[in-house]
Amino acid sequence: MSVLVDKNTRVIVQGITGHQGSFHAGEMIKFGTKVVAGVSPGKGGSKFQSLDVYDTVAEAMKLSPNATMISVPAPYVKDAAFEAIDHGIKIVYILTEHVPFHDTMEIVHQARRKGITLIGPNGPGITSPFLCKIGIMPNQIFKEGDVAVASRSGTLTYEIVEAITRNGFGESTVIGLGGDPVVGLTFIDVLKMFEEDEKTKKIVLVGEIGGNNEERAAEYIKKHVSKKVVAYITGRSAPPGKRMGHAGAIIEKGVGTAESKIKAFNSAGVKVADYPWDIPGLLR
Amino acid sequence: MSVLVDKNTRVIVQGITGHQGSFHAGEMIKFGTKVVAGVSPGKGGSKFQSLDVYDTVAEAMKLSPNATMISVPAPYVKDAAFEAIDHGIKIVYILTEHVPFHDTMEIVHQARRKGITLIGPNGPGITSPFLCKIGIMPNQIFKEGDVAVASRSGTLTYEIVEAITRNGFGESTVIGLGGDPVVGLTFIDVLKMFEEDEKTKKIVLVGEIGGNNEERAAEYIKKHVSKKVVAYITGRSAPPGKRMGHAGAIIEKGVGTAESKIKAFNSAGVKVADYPWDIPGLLR
Amino acid sequence: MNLYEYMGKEIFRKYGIPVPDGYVVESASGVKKFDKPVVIKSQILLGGRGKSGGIKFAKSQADLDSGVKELLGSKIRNLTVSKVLVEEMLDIKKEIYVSIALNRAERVPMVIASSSGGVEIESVPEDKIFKTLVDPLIGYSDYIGREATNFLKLEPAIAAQFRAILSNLYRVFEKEDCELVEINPLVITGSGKLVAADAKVVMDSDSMFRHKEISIVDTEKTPLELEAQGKGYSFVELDGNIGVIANGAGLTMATLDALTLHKGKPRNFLDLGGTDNVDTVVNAFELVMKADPKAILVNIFGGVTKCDTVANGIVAAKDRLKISKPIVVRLSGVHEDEGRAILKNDGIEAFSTMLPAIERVAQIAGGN
Amino acid sequence: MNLYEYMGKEIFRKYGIPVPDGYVVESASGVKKFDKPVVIKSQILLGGRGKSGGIKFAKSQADLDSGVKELLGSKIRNLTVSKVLVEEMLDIKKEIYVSIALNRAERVPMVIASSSGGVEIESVPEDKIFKTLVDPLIGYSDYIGREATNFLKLEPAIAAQFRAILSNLYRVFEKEDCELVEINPLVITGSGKLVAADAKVVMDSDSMFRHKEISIVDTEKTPLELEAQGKGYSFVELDGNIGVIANGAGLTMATLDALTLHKGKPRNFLDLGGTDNVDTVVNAFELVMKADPKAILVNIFGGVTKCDTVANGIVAAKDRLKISKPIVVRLSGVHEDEGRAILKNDGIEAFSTMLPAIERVAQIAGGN
Repeated sequence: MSVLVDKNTRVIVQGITGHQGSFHAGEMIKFGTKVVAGVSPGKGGSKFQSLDVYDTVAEAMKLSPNATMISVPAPYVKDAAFEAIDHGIKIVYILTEHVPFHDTMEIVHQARRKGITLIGPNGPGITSPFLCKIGIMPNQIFKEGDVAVASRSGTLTYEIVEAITRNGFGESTVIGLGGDPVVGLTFIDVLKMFEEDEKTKKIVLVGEIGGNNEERAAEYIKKHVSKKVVAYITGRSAPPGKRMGHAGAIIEKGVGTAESKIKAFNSAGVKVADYPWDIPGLLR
Repeated sequence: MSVLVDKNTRVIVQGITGHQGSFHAGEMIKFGTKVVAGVSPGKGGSKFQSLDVYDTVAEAMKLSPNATMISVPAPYVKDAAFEAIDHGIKIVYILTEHVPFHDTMEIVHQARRKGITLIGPNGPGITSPFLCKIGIMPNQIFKEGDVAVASRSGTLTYEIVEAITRNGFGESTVIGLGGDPVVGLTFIDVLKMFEEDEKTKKIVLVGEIGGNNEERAAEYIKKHVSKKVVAYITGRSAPPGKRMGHAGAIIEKGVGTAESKIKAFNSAGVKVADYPWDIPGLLR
Repeated sequence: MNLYEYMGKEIFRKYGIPVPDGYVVESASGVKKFDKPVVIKSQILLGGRGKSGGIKFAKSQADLDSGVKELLGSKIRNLTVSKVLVEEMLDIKKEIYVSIALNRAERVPMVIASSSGGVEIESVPEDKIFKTLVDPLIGYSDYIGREATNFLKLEPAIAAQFRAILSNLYRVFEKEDCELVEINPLVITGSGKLVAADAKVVMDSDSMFRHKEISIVDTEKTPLELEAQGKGYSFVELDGNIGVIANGAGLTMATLDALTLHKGKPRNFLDLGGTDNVDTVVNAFELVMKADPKAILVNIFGGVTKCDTVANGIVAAKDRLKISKPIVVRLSGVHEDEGRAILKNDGIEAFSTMLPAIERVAQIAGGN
Repeated sequence: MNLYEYMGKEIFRKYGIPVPDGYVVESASGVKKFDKPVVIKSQILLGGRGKSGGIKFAKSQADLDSGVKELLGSKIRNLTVSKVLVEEMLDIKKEIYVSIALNRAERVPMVIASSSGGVEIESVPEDKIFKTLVDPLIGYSDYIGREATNFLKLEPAIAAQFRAILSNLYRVFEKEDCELVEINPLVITGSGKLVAADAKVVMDSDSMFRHKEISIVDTEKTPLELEAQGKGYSFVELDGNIGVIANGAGLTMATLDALTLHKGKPRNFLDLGGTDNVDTVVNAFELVMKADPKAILVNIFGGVTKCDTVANGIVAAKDRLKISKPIVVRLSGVHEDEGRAILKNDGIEAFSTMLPAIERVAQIAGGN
């Protein structure tokens, strides 16, 4: 068992001939992901490794994909996402950063309307070792196990996953929500899945300043989550009004502070680590 | 039992202070319909009979309506429909004719997205004698019974319902789909409901030239409808390319002829009456 | 509502869809100096103008002058040509097809394209036609254009132009409330440009309140139909001899159908609508009388339209319009008895069901 | 990305939202002839300009000239005023509030309105605030305006103006890719007109590829932050003494947090991003060195960003930029061993975990 993706996940890569698309498609294949085709407008008929590259998702549908990684420049993301959604691809992961959030809003609501799971934009994707990886997480940090991780960051997630693995645990599924103010998945969405997933025994949430995703998750955990949840929140030292790298990581008018999130988690019985490297200790 | 509406249907009328809105609201109340409030922008605070009139649907929501009749001028229909849909009113009936079909397309798809049933535009509404009437069908033609009627026309429906009643039958639910090329309900939609409805034993479909709603219904009946279905199709004598009153009643490029519809129904075992007054005979 | 080709092309131009250089001429004096070969196209709302002689080619000033003169004022299948469009002759390498239409069954816009242009799309095999539905809550997405050009196997430079045109054509469809926008043929010229050689734009007549800039006389309608439209009636002229007035589009159609099955020949379709006004009835009679029927059938199922009002209207019409033709009436429903009494007083018998009324009027008009 | 008030008002004008008559002045010579009482408003991106002396009133030419002169070039909380907006003084009867903002939790636009304008909306009690969510697949519907004016209890003539403004404001929000559009106050004048007395427009900086006409220097950023932005780095200046270079926004923030918990004072946030380029590292060092830190911490978790590349970058930066300040490095992940060897060769010890690196650099910089 795993969340959202497994051995039956058949992935296409939209933008497979781009710098990022090709590199990460290769890494995904190494990880064991069933990448079945690439799509790159204007590059139809070419090859990526042994895979066919098509001009359109429509053509790639003959390979029965049920997931896509979108790695196209930000101005083209909305179109690529609608293309995937309209063809009924059930999991749409957007790697691209700097997607205008107005575009993302439309993608989010269209995906929801069509019963499609949107992951990202601007996150590292999803990994279920060693069933399937869609995204850019480094292959070598994973070990199969029972800890599920959901995070708003990229590299920080790897840091924490690596620490989890190094300390003798393993991961069931790791999901990066994305660092933008508008993304497809909330912590609540993934908590639901983690709670239902038989393989997952413990849950790690990696939050950051900005918005109230963590506060809402804390409320949800109180009522609906029976599994052990621990958390780490970054941005404690961030000044208000400044975007800390991620478009979504900003304290605005007192909303989205680390203090508020830590307090919310504590009140839900969720232990919050002071440092990333403290997470494995809290999992014991 | 009945279809879509019953004694628990609580109706508001958007446009209740208009000529049509007020007349038909009065008739609906006489029929026994639970009309709970009126909405007319700018007329908030006034009364219709004993009912309060509000400026907005938002205010009328305190009366827990679950259905609305929209009788506002065509340019304002889309806004009124979105207002009702966004407030979660489960049945939206649009009386107005001449609504631009681009507006109706949006209303249809937004209603579907939100799980709302759209009836009309440009149809006579829905009547379940004597539980609830939303729309403009004459009160005096009905008798409670087991015949369900779905029709693309108005007056012709009354003609047929009156004949059904006069011949000793009665009606479970009568639905007017509306005479526009784009409307909320198809024959298939209502056939599903009629097939499930315990009270309905026999079904009458009143079709007309234009589109392929009847042909699709015939296919559906073959596979999914166990109850007796009879039909009448109007427009046999209509010349191609001419709109016969209803915006939807037009034979275009050979599509939508009466012959095609009659043939389709016959092939599905549905007897098609030559004249409206033959319908009761076919029901025996 | 059909727009003339030149109006469609004006809209195309506004939305960035390439059309041939050209101008509209309404009288011989409007012809400009000849400077390159041109096509002279009659502006009428009919397919197959070419075959009917409505299109001429000019390779000289003399050709142009005489061509315009010949076409202006000529009749093509009963329609008088009052405008011609003079356009540069295109260097046609290939003709393709593209349109956007309402898909009634799915209640969404549908994009249609084919590499077989210049012929009716109905005559093209299904497997040569690209069709895709567009989500009306989302609108056009660029990938649709990529799918289309991929299907049509257009070379990259042409494909890019096609995608721009399709995207703009969708804007026309959406912003101008169209039922159909069709470019047939969309020409690939010798120099590799895509140009809309024709333009078929059909607007939703119910949307005219937001397109006040468009004013068109629908020449598919007869003068009497136009007059009726102006007075707010749904009215269609037919070629029989029985004038028909009924209420409700469905009931009116059913009346025509029943008449026809009884060997009666309806002269018209007229839907009185839902009315409670005597003058509405009188005006309807006025229209029908202009069609000079042998007899008139009035078929009313009273609801919002009260039978007594209609009866009063019939009496008033007979009187005001001095109608001597036989009038056969069927009244049923609200205020039926009152209506019947009013008519009886004026010597008109009113049936309460359709069949005898239809039999009677068919019999009266039968000697046609 | 915050727009100056005058830019916001230009946009408002374009979208049909009434704004006061006025003009922008960049030097004393730009002042026009005085003809009615005016307000002179410093164009800086800060709230509370009035309280900081950034707004002056003029009832004569002399007032106007001296006001402009005083404001231009003046400093308000560290920001230099380089432009002032001279605007007609409004006859204020009442001030109301309206805005549209992204609701992050629901991922939809939210309309906010209140009859208490001219103060921060956060200070208004919740029950005095109208809030409603807008469906991004549908956009604005007019009923939202009716609900708002109903809530605000505006009289009909004012309400109609408010609805038009709200509808246009939504168009600004949508078409101009805004995070926030706010009119506070929206003034009801003595003659019953609604006028946007202020304009706060915050655009999504990620949308700038489709708003090439907008060019603005974000004065909320320091000169060094602007330089970093131009070079493609996420960079924030802080007030400590430890320069920080890390990869990934989350990891960089976590590095700052951990430093702070260990009494270290970060001088900056710098996210190296995912890179495999030595120059990217060198340029990052150049930026950090301009902030003159006491020591530098490099914290890399290698993935796409390879540890050996970073190591080579550090060595190159030390050399090219002649860096003598202590550099503390943590390398983990892809090509960690190679990276450590490269650094060791240059006399730099690289830790493999965060904690010792943080302790070390905090200790080095501790004497601040």
